[in-house]
Amino acid sequence: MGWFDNLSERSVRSVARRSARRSFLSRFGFALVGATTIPALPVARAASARMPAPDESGIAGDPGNPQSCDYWRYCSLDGFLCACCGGSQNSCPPGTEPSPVTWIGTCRNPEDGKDYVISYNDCCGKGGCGRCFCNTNEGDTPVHRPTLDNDINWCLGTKSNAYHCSTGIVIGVATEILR
Amino acid sequence: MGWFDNLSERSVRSVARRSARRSFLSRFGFALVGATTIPALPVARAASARMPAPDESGIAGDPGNPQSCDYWRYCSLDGFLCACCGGSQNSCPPGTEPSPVTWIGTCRNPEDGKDYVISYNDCCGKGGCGRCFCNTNEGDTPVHRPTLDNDINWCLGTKSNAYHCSTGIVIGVATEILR
Amino acid sequence: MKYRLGIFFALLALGGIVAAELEVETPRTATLPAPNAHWMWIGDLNFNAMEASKAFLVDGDSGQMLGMLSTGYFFSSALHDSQYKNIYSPEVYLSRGTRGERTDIIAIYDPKTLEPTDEIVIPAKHYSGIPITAHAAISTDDRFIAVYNFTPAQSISLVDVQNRKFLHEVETPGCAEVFAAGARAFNMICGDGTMLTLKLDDSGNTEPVRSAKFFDPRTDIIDDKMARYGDSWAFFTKSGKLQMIDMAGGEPKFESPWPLFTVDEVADNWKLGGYQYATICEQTNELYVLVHRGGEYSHKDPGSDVWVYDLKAKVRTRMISLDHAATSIQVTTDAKPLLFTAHAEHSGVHVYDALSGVHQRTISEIAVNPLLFWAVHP
Amino acid sequence: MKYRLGIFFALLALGGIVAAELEVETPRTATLPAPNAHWMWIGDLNFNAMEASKAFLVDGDSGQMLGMLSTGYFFSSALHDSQYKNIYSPEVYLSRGTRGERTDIIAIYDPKTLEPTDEIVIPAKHYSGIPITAHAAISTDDRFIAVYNFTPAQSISLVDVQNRKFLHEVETPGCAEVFAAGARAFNMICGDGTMLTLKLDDSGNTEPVRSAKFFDPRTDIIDDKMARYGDSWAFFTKSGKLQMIDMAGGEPKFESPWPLFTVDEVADNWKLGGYQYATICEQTNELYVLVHRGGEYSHKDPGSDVWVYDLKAKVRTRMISLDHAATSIQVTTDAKPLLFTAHAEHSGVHVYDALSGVHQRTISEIAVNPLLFWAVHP
Repeated sequence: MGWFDNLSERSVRSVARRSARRSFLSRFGFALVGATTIPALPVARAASARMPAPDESGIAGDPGNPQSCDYWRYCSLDGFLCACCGGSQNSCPPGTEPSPVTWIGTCRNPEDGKDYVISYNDCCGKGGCGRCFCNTNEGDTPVHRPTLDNDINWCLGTKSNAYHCSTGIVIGVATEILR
Repeated sequence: MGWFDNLSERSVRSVARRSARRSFLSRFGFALVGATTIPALPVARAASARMPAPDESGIAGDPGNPQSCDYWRYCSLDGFLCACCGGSQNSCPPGTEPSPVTWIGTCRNPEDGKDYVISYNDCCGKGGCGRCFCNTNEGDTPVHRPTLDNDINWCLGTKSNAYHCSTGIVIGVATEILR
Repeated sequence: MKYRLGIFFALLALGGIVAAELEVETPRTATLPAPNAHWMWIGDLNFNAMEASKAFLVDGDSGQMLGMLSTGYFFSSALHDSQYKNIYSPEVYLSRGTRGERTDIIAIYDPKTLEPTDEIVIPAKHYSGIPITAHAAISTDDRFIAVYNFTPAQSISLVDVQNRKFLHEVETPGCAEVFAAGARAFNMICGDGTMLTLKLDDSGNTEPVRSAKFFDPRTDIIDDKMARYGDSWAFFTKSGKLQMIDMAGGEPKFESPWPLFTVDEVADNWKLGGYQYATICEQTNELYVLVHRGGEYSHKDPGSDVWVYDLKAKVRTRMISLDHAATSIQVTTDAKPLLFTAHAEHSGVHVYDALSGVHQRTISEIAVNPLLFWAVHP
Repeated sequence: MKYRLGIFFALLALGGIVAAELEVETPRTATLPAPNAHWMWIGDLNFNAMEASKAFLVDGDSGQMLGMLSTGYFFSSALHDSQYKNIYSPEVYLSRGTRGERTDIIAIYDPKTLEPTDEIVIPAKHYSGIPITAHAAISTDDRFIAVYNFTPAQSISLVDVQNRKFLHEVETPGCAEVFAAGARAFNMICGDGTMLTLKLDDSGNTEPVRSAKFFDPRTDIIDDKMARYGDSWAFFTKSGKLQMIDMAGGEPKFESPWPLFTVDEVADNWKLGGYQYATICEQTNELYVLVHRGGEYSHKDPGSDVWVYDLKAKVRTRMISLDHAATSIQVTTDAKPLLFTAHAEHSGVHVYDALSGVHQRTISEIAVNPLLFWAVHP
């Protein structure tokens, strides 16, 4: 699920931000596959076990505030942030069901500099949460290219079609920017 | 149907306005029955036949703008004004059904100085109109005195229970202020 | 490849921390921790879109939203049993949203998962209107639920909670709202100034009994806002008197009313007002009321202040000037209570330390039209 | 009595007019006058409360709201037949609002009374998402409606309008959206850069035909926003080229794309953007597009300007600087067209003289999230 941009200034800011990043990417190319072989260290796992504060991801190497639209995983999101609704960046709020099919985006983790494939699983079965609306749209495509389209209500294959909020789930390191 | 006050200043203004009026009423009493025998003149009827402008009632002797919460008939209203929704002060918007049971209020027509009994028929069968929310509450009573309670959804006895907007319909001259 | 490793080690150097790759995740659904007394529910009327009523659960200490229920058309509030094992939510649905066949249910939710676990269909007559606390009640022994109906004929739908079924309807002409306290009984306020008592046997059968007249609806009417105080309920008259009613034995015992406002305050136009203007903390025996200065029919106006009364001594002990005007207030049930406030026209709720009156935090974007609170009694 | 007459005559003297008593009224329901080309529909997504989708009808000349439809869950837009005799509204309902059994229908409304007159149940697969014009289409001869399904399997539900029944589903893997024009046919855009044509016989049977590839989805993808132009449709590429497609014969005929932006304008980051950024007035052969300056993924950003192109000469003729930033625009179909604009995050619509570009009026409080317009073709 995704929706519209509530920050007119965002577009102005993003011109600068994305231009910088594009040139970086075009220099180095998009493939970062080799890096996937470096294992996650125990410290990362230990950190994720405790209850994270609202303004942190609770995962080592995963910087930022999951209740903020600026959190790196949300680069192609369009909807209410589940982290503001009783869930987290990777879990649905109580009583809602994650959609088994999703749209995906490719977002850069500013801490390790890697591009990750993010699955924006919608959480389904209640009305709209109404909090932390976020609309970023990097890589968002039209309805006829659905896999990367954040305008679709992805509450599909769930008990209920009703959209509540969106998560951003790490499903791998990007081997290329998806289009 | 009725709802809450969107003007905090209203209460301040109404202290003054109502105090003045109360002393007037207590001097002369509430009964204005005698006046009912004076017949409506043809000029009034002719005027009501043409299409009224949005800012006028279209009825002679009925001053004010039915799209404004200040219109005299709306003294005990609480809801969306049907006059802003495709209806008028006394008709429901297309596709909605007037409730056969209503709450009533007693409002003074500033032109003839008479107190009229106003029936606030809700219009039913569509979702909320969302325009011209108005909340005046003169004479509004608790849920256990329903006849004068504008908090109740009066879409009762209609095909659908859904509230769309409220009208203010003249049903007679008041013989006393209703409580 | 050279470039890529270069970036990687550059980042390692730059960040000074481990740049381990993030683990692959799978989506899951959160459940709630054990409830505590600083959790609060608030209903969203969403007046523009009443098909989409909601209830939000928030934590007053962390300021976080914990979860939400979708509660159908023009919802008032939900009930829960004394152990907070089940949430019972009277909900109305139309088969085509705003038209078609109407179905009234009591939806049952698990308070830990917020999943709907069951529903009980009841007569399609439930009160519909601006949310009131007394639109339904659960008996103190968790055995029965009574739902107030208005068609405009007035009646009660009785539900057997244990067997999860609708039992029967009791006609209650002239009487409205419904309260539970004490014995297995429900009380209602009648427009003529009396109270109606419905004592239930094990099958939910009842012979309603009328009380003597305890208020005059023409001179100083009892309002439809009230606050529970153990086996009693505090009611309020239009002029600002507190009428405590003890319902421990089923039938009401009317205590002597006493004024919340001095003569000077009345002259100065101080009034009770809002959609939920009274709340009682049983641990501290304190009544909190939302007050404002306004005219005769300003009873829905937002309040600027909360005045606090010692219910034992019947005196005002504190006056809290609110940072944000409010139409609804609620205190939590513990010894260090929080005071929640909301303004029905503004999204978000505010949390105050109830004892000091100091504003603690604002929980923003909670409900389009936050209207009625109900406390969690864990 | 003396006092009363005194007041009465005092008022007569004071007002200088006849103080006849108002007549007793009875409530009634308004119907609409004959439609005109300056009427406009706008859908309300109400993102916070999508169970409560609505469609508002407004009069661009008077600035009045004329009426409303309630249109279920996450509605896109309604269709009407060529004579504006019936409104066909694809709607989705869940038996418990946001849960329970899903039922998809085409609701049929009388455009004069706005009453629901009938409904056709269709497979519960209709596209759900941010409103798009091409979620459904009615054939030019008013005989069939095609509804785009996404489950995520892609298909079309075909409805026989004349007999008011669902016929059958056609699988359309890889193809989305649906357009009607010309012959009794529907076209869809496929993600691989081709178009799919469904020509229907009298029973609604069809053998879908794929076109050659007409765009490259990786280099300059065709967008899902478009504008009808008689038997043709104007489509737009991400880089800002106009791709006109003639569908008069059923299968698409692809005209040569031409750029809407100069090289300098592209360098200056001018882009198409919004939820409904293109609209064509057939009487004046003018294309209106909503533009803004923004980054690569600013395609949903509001537009500050509307640029007008002569479709015959393929040149820009006018540039309108909007008084209010907009995410959707629509021109009326007549020779003196009005330009309607809306911003999906702000209630209300704005009306401009399309030829002069001068702001005429604002119609406030129309929709919580006004998102898609559809013009009345009377």
